[in-house]
Amino acid sequence: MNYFEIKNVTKRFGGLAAVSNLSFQVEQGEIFGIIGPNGSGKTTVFNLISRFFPLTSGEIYYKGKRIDLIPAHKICEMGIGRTFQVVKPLRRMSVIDNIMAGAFLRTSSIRKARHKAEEIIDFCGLDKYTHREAKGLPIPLRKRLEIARSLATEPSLILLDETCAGLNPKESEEAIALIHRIRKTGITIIIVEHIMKVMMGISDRILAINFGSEIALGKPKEIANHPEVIKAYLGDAYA
Amino acid sequence: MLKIKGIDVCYKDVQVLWNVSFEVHQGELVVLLGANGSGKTTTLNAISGLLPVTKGSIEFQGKDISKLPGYKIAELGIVHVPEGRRLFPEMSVRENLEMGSLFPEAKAKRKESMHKIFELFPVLEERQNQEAGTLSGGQQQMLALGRGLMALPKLLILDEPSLGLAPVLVKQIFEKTKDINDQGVTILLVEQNVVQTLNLCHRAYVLENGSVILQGSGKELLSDEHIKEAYLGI
Amino acid sequence: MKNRNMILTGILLIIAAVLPIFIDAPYQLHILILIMMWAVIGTSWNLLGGYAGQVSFGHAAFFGVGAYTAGLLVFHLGISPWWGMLLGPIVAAVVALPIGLICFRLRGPYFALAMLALGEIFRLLFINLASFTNGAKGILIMPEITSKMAYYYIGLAMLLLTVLITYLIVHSKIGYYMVSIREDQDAATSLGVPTTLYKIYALLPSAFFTGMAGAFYTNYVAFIDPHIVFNLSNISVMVILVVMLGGVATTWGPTVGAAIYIFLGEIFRTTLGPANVLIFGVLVCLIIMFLPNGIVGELNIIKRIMARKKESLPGGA
Amino acid sequence: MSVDQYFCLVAVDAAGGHPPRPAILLAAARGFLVAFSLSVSFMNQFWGLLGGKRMLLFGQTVICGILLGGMYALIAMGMTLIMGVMKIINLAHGALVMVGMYVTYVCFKEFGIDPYLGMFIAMPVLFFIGCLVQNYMINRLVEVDSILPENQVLLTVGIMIVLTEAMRLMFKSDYRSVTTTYSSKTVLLGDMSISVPMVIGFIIAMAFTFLLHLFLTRTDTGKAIRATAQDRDAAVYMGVNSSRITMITFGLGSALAAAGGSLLLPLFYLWPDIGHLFTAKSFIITILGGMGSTMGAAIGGLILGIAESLGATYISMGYKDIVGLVIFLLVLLFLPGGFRSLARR
Amino acid sequence: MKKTRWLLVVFVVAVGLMLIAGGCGGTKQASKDVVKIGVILPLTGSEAMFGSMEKNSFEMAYEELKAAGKTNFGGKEIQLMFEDDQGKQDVAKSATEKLVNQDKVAMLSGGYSSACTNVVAGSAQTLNTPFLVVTGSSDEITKRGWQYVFRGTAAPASKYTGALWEMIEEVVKPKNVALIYENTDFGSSSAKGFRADCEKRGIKIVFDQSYEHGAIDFKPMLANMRSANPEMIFAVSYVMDAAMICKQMKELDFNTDLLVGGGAGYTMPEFKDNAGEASEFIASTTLWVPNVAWPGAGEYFKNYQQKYGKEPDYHGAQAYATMYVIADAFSRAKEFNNTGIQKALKETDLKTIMGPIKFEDWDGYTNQNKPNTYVVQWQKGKLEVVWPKDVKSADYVFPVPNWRER
Repeated sequence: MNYFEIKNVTKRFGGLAAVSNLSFQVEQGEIFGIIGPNGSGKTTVFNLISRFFPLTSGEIYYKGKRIDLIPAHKICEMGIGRTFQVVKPLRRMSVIDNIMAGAFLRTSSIRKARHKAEEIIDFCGLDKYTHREAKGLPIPLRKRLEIARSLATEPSLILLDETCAGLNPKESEEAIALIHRIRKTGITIIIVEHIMKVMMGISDRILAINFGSEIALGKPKEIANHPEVIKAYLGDAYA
Repeated sequence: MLKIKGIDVCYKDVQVLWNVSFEVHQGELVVLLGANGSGKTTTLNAISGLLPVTKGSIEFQGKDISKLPGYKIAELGIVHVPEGRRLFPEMSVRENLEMGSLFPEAKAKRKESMHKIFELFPVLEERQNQEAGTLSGGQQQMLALGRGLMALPKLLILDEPSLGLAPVLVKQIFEKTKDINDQGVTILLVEQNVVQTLNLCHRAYVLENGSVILQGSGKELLSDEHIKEAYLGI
Repeated sequence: MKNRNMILTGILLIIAAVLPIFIDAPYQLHILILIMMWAVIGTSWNLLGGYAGQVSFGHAAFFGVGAYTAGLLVFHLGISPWWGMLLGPIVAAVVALPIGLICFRLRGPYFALAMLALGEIFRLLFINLASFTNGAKGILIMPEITSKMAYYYIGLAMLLLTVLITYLIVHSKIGYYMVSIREDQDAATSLGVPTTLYKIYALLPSAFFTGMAGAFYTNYVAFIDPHIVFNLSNISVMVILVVMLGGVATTWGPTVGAAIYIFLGEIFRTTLGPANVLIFGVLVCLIIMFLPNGIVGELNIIKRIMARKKESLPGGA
Repeated sequence: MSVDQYFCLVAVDAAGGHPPRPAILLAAARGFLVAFSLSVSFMNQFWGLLGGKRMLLFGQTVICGILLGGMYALIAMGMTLIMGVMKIINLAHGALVMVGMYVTYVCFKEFGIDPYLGMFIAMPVLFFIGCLVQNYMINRLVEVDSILPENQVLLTVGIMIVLTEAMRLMFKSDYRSVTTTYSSKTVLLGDMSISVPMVIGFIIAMAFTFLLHLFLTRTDTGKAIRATAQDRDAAVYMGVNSSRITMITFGLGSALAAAGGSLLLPLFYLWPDIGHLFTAKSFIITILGGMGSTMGAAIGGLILGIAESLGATYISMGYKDIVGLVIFLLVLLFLPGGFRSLARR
Repeated sequence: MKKTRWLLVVFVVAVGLMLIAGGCGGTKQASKDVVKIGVILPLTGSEAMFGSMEKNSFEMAYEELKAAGKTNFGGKEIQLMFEDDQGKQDVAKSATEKLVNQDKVAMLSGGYSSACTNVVAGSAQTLNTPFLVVTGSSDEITKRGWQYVFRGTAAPASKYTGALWEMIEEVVKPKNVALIYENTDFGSSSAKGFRADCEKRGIKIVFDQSYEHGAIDFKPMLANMRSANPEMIFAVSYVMDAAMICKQMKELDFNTDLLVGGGAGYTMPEFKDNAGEASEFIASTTLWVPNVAWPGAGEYFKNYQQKYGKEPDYHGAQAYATMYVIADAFSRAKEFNNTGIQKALKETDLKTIMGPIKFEDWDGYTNQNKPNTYVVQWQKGKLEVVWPKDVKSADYVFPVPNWRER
């Protein structure tokens, strides 16, 4: 039994196939990267897993259970957390309230939720901003807040969407360090990233997609040297 | 022609650009490179007046345009073909093109320009009465380009014209872009299709985290290790 | 800080509790009673609209159902309308459930419009089902209690109960979930919030207390008819106005809003003659344009303006 | 002339009146005609001799519905424009209709100008008022950061109160009406009566629909309005001054509202609170037809008119408004793009 | 927190203002030689048209009385205090509370819509303040045994038809009738009364529907009614609905022997203006017409028209007569307190422009004047009394000619 598996998944918007016949498996505890140029369908894959859109066809399995027919909020309850590429902070709530909103998935007690949120704030290094309203935070902190909020739902699999986009190298490094820390807690990670450098450093395996279908799957090194990938990224001349 | 001097730009309540400066000269094809979220689109939106500039100035043909509203800037001849094409989906191809030529000068030459554009993109002529939303991706991109050209731009700003297009189409679009530039239209291009665009362009700038970190001619940058590293992490 | 907060609330409560003993002025008490009734409607609307972000233009439906439950108990069964205070809210909540299940499929303005239509449908139904509701003739009851003070304390108790329950809901898991739905429904879903369920959690108490206010209205005003208790502009829209004037998503905002609405309305009515509603309308426009989150919601802005004024005084004060 | 023949005329006239997307419209008209004549023959056979009377009732009902629907459509046209471009719920729309009617009324009473001409005075006046409201009130709110975006709606409520009460101060609450020589002229077709001002109103309403359609499809400003409705930012990229466009749109919407009011004036009456009635109808029509579509408004208006008429005849006059509201709810829930989205498929 | 402190300030200021407002009311009351009478009318809102007509009439009557020295009793001047109820019940209640508790009025009058009158009457009874109803005509108001509530100039809605039934029995003699009414308190009360009367006499109601006030198109309902073939139509409508119904009946060429309006809309000048020719031969029950036999009626009509440039209808006459009833009661009252005035009102026996007013208990009503009702008919643009015979100003036209023959 695979820990997480996508089987022949297709998603069409109108006539356009955003994802076509995509399949892959993720092992427990690994960091699985998905790369591809803009508009290649990475975010759509996440939206399909977390059931923001229904599939056109195909199946998704998590811990052996089929999950592509389960409503979105149940997916999270089963232990799949996610972040958004365009961050969606709860703008008029403070950082800790944002995280507590996540923590309430596993508890109904304010005290426990707050305790949990404080732990996660420490874990993610947001302690200076605990009571700041989310709407005033700069991008890097928003991204981190979003991870923190998702962690608060105690996922066993987390989907990270472009966590390092728009961050400077130092901030990127911090984000990567955070991802490593998350992994150490035993959470499986699927990460979508546009910046190859980031992916190379952290992923165990990488899936490269373009036009919604797989062009390569393998170890980071293999992917970086895969002619199709280079072509997709840098253009024909490099291939 | 276009001089950007140390601009800071905020998007909603977040600062995205820090002290960005660059120039585009008459007749050039200049490329702005950068990873997702590095601030390329924000830069373009600041130029075309959709986002306010909090510091610095933007000069176009010697005139400061950083305080002008969006429609005035378009009137001056800066035409922005936005990311994701942003056509008017429920209007016909012809109407979309007409929307490109709202200013008196452009309007006077509307028929002529449309004729030219149909020559450049014959497929648009075939489908001139079709609703834009029903076109394929490549056709839509051509229409977006055409719509931009209808305004008789002095400076054409293209934001990721290759987005979501199959390689054959990407190539076609770049060829057309080159053609347009050869006809004397200055072009500022944002792309992530690094190699093709660098081969195409005269000069290029690389943005990272809201600041310009590299600049040079296309050839220079092509051989720059940083580019490859930034994009492939090799 | 928190202690002082409690103390101040306590002082307010004590003032409110002993007020009728010291001022024996039935008219003033009447105004306060109306304020409390509107504060209850406002507070319950605020739970759904302000906290959960589901702006309802149809709260008159719940108000009317509550009012009519009390009225019909007398009309058909001859039971004291005070039982309506108990049953009315329950019926309103029961009615709200299917409404929620249907309308929460819609978002934003579409939800608002659907609720608006439902409110109107209720009004028309209550007029046309004359054999059951006595139609447009309305229901006139004989008030059992005539003392203002009794109504005052019942109203106060109702208001405190509403504010307390709302406060408890808002400061619990449900409240957090409601606000996250308001701020970003997609983000909330990604955190495992069953959004429709929690919208209904907001709707039910909201309808419940609105219904209670309706039943109170029946008892207090002693006459109801469908045109009045299901009125779109005088109930459904006014309650939004009350909340927005006072402060969206604040504990006491609706109460302040109700005080402004009733109190200023009454002052205008008795002093301004035929222009009174016009002036009120102008005031509404001004408040919405310059204090978009209401008076309690924009205290900071008001303070800043005041502070600036002080600074600009030559030589200081 | 038989019922069928007459209906043909009406349908063809309607089709001739506004030929946008001619194929769809012709198809719709043809469909309607087929359905109508089928039902006619069906009913004739079914009820036999008695059927004549029922048919008469049915015909009268449908005609009333169509004529009234046409005028509803014109009023709703303004709202659908405003909603389409600015995405706001304008609860002051009926009040604007009411103000327009007062302008026409004053023209008639003070200067003896026929309401159909007075309309052309009311329209620019309302255009101006609409521009002012948009520019100095509603536009301001766009920049404001409020918890609930619905505060725009509340602002329109405030505007509605102000307009209504201002008119009340000026004209009192008295019911006023304009009686012209043609006010109660009718044409009788067999036993069916067709009110002349209603037909004139219907024709003018359809003419306005057609003109508006021409304006939106043939002129640059019109295209800019449609473009702004479809993608506001992209329109700015094209050099559209979006705040000017929204202002024009609001003005135009108000002017159309005034036109609708003027058309109703010879057959209806006027007092300051009349606005509520029109606001409610316009909403229903806008949602029925799909936001921002002139064609949609025309179709929606006809559907609402016919539905109300049929409801009044076959259920009860008291329930006729419920019929409209229930259709509205159903469309809202199950056909989010309105009936227009059916035509587009 | 800070917010709460602000709240405290707001609250204290509000209460303070209210107390000040209360205090002001108190000082006004200080002058001892004035007796106040509170009048609650809709002066804004959709009923304001009638509210202001009644207010004008009140003031007119007051001035006449004053000129005749009939407003000062035993050194005390009576004074009117008008309050706006905006046509809303809760506001009507506020106005009542204010007048009674704040301004300490000796008695109340007014009440236009049935709904608001219901509320004012209930409050007046609980506040032990005499309330003389002007217009509100819901049956319930005087059926509750409320000793402080008097209704003189207005009839219970179901009794508007007294004269009409006489006429129906003697002249019309229909076998089947149609009934339409607006879905308001007044409309449905009238309809209920009419239905009961029909049943008593074995008249079949072949069409019975209510409608929402403010419709543009009545034709579907009318066409439907036509297929029921009624001999007579009884219609209870607001002003403009009445005009719309008649106009559209004419347009439909829908002929019956007689259309009788149930008061309200069909007698008003606006009805004639809007319905135009379609108003001809339309009959209506009413409580008053200018050319009724009661002395003063014609003068009132003329004076009002002169003073306010507008024709009054029976609403104005009700208010005018009510003012006379009030002055009369004060002239007889021993004490100007609630019981004194109540007693004086109860003993009223006055001839007004609305006819004789006496407050009697009958048929389950309390303090209800037995109404004088009339049947009127528009003839050549004038409203003529056609029934009862002894006060008629013109002969009735029945059956009325078909539309095309008029």
